[in-house]
Amino acid sequence: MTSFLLGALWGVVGVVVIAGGAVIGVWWERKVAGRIQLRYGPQQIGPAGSLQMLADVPKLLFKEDVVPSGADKPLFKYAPLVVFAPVAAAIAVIPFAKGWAMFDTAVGVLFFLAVPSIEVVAILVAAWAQRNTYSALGGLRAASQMIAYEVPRALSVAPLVLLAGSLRPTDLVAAWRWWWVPLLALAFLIYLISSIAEMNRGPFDLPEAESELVAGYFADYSGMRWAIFMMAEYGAIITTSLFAAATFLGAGWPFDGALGVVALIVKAAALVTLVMWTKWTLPRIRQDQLLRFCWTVLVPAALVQLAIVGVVLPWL
Amino acid sequence: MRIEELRERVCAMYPDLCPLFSIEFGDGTIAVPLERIHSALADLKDMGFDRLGMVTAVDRGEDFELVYRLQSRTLRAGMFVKTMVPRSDPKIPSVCDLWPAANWQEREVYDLFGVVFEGHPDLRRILLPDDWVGHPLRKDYQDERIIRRPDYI
Amino acid sequence: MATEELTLNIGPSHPSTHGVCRLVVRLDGEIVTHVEPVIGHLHRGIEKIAENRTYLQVVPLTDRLDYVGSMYANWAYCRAVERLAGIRVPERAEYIRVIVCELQRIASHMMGIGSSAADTGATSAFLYAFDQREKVIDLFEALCGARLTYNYVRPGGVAFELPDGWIEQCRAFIEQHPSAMLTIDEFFFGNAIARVRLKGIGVLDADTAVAWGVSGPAARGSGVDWDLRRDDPYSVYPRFDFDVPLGSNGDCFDRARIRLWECIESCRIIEQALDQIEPGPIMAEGLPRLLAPRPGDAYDHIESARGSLGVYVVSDGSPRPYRMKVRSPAFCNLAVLPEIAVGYTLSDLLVILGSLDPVFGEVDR
Amino acid sequence: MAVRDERPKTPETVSELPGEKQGLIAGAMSIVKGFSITVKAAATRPSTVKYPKERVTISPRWRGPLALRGVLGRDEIPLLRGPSYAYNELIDDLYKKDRLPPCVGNCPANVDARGQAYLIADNRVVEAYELVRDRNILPGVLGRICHHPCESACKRNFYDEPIAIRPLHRFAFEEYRKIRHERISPFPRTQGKSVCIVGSGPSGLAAAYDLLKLGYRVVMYERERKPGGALNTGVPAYRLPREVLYEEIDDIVGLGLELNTGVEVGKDVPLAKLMREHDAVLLAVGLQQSRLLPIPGTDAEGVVGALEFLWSANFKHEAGVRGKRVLVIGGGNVAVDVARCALRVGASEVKLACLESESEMPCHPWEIAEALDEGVTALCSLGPEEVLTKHNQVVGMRMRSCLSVFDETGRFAPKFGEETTDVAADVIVFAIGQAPKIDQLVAGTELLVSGRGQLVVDGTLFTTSVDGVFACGEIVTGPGSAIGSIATGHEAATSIHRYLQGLPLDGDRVARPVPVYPKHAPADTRGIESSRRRAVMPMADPSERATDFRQVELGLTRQEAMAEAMRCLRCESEVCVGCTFCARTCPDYAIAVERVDEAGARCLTRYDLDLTKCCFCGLCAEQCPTKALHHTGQYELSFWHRDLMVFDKGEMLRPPIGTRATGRDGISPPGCPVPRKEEA
Repeated sequence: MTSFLLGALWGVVGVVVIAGGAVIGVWWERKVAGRIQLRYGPQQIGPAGSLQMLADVPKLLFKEDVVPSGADKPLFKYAPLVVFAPVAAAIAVIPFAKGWAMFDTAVGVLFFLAVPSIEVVAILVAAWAQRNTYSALGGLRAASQMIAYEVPRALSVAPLVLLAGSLRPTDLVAAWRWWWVPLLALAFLIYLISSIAEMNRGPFDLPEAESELVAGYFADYSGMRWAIFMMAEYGAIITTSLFAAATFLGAGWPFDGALGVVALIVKAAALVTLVMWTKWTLPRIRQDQLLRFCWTVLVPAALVQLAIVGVVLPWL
Repeated sequence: MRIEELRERVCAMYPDLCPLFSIEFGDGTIAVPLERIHSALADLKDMGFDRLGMVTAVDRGEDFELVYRLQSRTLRAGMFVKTMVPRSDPKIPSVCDLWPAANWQEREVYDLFGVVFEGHPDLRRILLPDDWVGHPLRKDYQDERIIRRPDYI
Repeated sequence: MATEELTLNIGPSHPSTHGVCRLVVRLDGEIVTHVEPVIGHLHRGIEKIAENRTYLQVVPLTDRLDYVGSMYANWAYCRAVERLAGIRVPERAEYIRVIVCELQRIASHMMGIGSSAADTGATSAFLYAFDQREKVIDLFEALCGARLTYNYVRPGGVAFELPDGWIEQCRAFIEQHPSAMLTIDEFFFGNAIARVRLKGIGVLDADTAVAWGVSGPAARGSGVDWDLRRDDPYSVYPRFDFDVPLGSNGDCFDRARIRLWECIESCRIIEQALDQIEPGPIMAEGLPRLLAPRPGDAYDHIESARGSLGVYVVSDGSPRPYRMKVRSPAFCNLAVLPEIAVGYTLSDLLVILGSLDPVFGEVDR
Repeated sequence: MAVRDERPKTPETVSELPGEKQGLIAGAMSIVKGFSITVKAAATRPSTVKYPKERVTISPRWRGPLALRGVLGRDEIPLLRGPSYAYNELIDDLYKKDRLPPCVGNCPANVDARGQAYLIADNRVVEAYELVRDRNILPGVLGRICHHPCESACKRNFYDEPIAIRPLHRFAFEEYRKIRHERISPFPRTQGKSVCIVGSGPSGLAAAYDLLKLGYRVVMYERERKPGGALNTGVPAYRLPREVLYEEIDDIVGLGLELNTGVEVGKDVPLAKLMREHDAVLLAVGLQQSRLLPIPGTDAEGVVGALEFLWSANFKHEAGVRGKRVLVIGGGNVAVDVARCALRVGASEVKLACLESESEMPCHPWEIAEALDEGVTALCSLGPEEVLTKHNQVVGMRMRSCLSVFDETGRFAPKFGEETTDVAADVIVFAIGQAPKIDQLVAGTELLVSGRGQLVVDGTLFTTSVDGVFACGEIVTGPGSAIGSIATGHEAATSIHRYLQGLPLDGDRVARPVPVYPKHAPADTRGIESSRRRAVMPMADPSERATDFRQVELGLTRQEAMAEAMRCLRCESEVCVGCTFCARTCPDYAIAVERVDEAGARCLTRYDLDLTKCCFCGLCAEQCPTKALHHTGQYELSFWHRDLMVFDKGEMLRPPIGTRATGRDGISPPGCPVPRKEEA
């Protein structure tokens, strides 16, 4: 019973962290994009526009909840929640400090790779529910893309597991040494690229390519339901970055304790910024090119990385 | 190419149409009878007028004046070919076979003037909705939604 | 497995149709098997309205044709009317027209490059281009008080004298513009992703381009060496030294990148024009308020940012044109879309459409 | 220039980038390069503005929604009034502000024709007359003979036909004439000094009026028995009935002028004596002598000068040409006057020969047109070669064809051809210019006279070589118009005033601005409503009028004159007159204007601007003759109700600092750029 209550508590904390992170993330992305594009970004509300989202959230909350008449109503209404839930769940296994995660499980890494992938089902459901050609195309694109990029993503984490000898994220943090960074640079890069593709961010944002598919799989969503999609997207960025910061970049290293958590968050924030920066720097790739890139470049490269780690492992 | 040269070459090709070649506002214009318009345009294309600049019509009351603007890259010249199409039976052969560019242009003339281009692959309205009644650029076009302009200038 | 073609209706309200174009597309998976542009959603009957307006009142209407390059439509129309009415335009006015129209070419091409970039998802390149466009628009605002529909070139000359300090501002702009263009070149056209998105897409060969009446950068991208400024020189263009950039593959990459080099060439022309311009009148003398040219018809064309823009005006001697026809380059260029878009993917279709750079105000008139 | 060398060279083909490589590594490098560019961009200052802090400035030519500055019936137009010594400043000030009406600017004396039309339309005709008389001392006379440069500059030329300013002068005089005795009382003499004016022509009278107004004693001497100078002796009576002239001069006498006629200064009274008696002397003697050409035969019987001919025609109605063939040499206005007079004194045939071609003739086109109507034949492009005589009696003239009159720089340099023609004539009148004759006048004084018999005068200050002696009129300017002479009279009066007050003559004095106005092509009057047309001056029938000296122009009726005055656009007054040209110019018919045209109660009843239709082309404000209609700096045009987008008269007249578009009447929203002061 206590564990259930604790789990519920951590669940609430996780959702709050993700939602709050998404709010800050949206503001930060707008600032980053603004500066890249010779603009200021939000600047009117609060210092440097930082309270902009406080104004946006009520607006989204009070917006009319439009459901297209042709839509499959139950699916349409609940798909956003199913999109958001796995992302929020993924934060549970992230080792924020040495030996501590909300849900410290022995198969944490597997959990982190597998649970967010449920999102693809939700996206397909959302795309289907709208009865809209654009969203259908977007959903199909999303499905093919997310499933394809699961492979390099998993492969890129495998060297970590090899090195640490455990699937428990806290073990990964404990086993981390600084020379992992140069050794696993390629894996880190592959992880980053495939994660970006996984969460449908630019340059791999084909499912929602606004210039082709208007908004892809959430074309007909508006108001808070739409905001949940956005929150899921930003949540994915945050969990991915936190996971990468914790495992590839040594969590709180070189600090311990509370300072270590701060260091972890700073590293994660830097990664989040990098993800955003990538989106605003690069053009969007085409679907066939995207998949070709996955199978001909990323997967072989991940295998090469795995082989390298496998080769050097006996000498460590 | 200067217009006089152009005139000579056109006249050599069509001695009988030579008097109908006029030079006005710096452009050579040849008026061709309706029945010969397609062959004349084909000959001019062979002469080097590789671009069909525009096809349009002017409502001249009893007739529609069809205006073809040809442009040549090799001759470095442009010229007009004009022909009269009777309003009562506005039919003219299409030149889509010579220049595909005529496709949309002729559709536009059909849409706005109601001139039928025979042999056009896809003669439908282009700018106006398919269910539009009338051809607006005809001078006698009436529509109650037209706002009368004031008479004064 | 039984498959079925998917009919997708793109537009008329769609972020990438560059206006209100509707494309009826049949898709086999993501491959386009058939595309039919349905135009006319922005048809305002400008040619019909012009028949009921005086010659001067038509000028603001021409602004609304190609709203990304209003100066061109102004100028083409004014040239036709001047030809018809026998008006001689003062030299200073001709220089000002060349300067504003070359600036307009830059502004319009920034839109063209920017939309090519935005179609491929490179939003930042789009905004870098728009930053340059903004500077041109600011120059136009100082010149005539409007940012989009200028109504600046008038039959007989131009509406306003250059304001004080404008020439210096203009010089400052063309000083920095080529380097900004090279940055975009490196940033967008040099980018590997943009290259795989643009290269070999929507190939238009030279013969098709000529036969379909394609003109402007779209034709020059296919290697059709035809630029009215050089090949049918008008105004004071023969006095300037400039190159006409050409492509060789006729794909989206060439069509988009040719615009970038045309902007750099435009800077060259503007610089020469600013050096050569001399004080003088900007309006032909003794123009009546109501022009009433003698009966007849006149056609004139200029090289707009989209191709050869012609205006055909017929007068019956009254103060209102009897007929005005705009030979719009975007209309002719768009007609070739079904020829070049089939066989590419849906993503490419919109890139191809964007590389033709249609402006639907001009297509639909 | 270094920059030019650095300019990138256009490649042969744009398909390839320089140094381009294929492959994964090159692709990755290009992406890294992309990052470096975005990092650099993020580090530079954004090109947008921080909105509330760095306010957006709007260009002065911004085309915002329209507003009116003033409106008929509510706002008065400024009347151009001022003492003559400050008048130039007033005009110059208006000119610099671009608010000088073209009729005023183009008039040599800057007569306020706009104010005249305003007052006449308001049924204040006598006030109008007095306003005009301030700058144009003889409105009744000039209303008949002036060459009206005002009308040629009138902005109405651009729209349809110019305002009949000159006939309005005449009409105002006719109205004034009825009550003129009530309106005349001598100016109080406030200055102890006296001025003597020699000559009672228009320039002398203008100076006299100014000086009387300033409180000086003015004594005038005239050689002829009647005053008026060239107006009296030279202008044919069919154009100017003498009683008009005498009446107007009587008025000036009534204002305090001491006029001595029949006294020839230099003969009856020596100039030196006048110079001693008076504090200042003004010579306004004009040109007395016709020029002849140095060609053979000019001493023969039958060769006459224009002035002599006109004098005898005017006063004797007989010039010895009855039944004879008259050839007039010259293409100016005097030549046309001579030709028309010759018809009236009985010449059987009148020919006019001039060097210039028909289009270049220096006379006013309407004059030659009237003359041709009456039966004068014009021979153009012919230069006089020799007077053919028989027994010292003129029988004709040999003329040589003239190819061009002016050289490229516009100087007078006639080129003659080979061809000659003989024109038969019994009397030849030379009307090729006049010359001063002042040797008798200046005898016994120290006044300097140039070698060509001309008085040495400063052309801007009108001083002569002797302190206290001034000159004005045609003696300074050469042959010219009456209104030009009047203008010099005002200037000379200013000089005299400053001289007598001990002020420096030039100093802070402002020269009269000479604006250049665009020449308008004759407007296409087809399709113009008759109410917009200019009042037609009734004319005597050409065949009848050519026989006597009755007036040719018959004058406007009261109704016509009022209607004509209402046509005035009150240019540059910034008060909308409801001329409707904005509504007519609008391509979208967004403007509706209505006005009431009743004398004394003229007002604009409606001015609606429909912003839903407005396309912001700016054509209406561009052509607004009064500059009342202007753009505002507003750009945030959002309304909470569609009906608010129709601006009525009250809205149009509101100070344009925040329209109701902003939602708060009259108050700019925070951060809204405030229009510049002069715009507001």
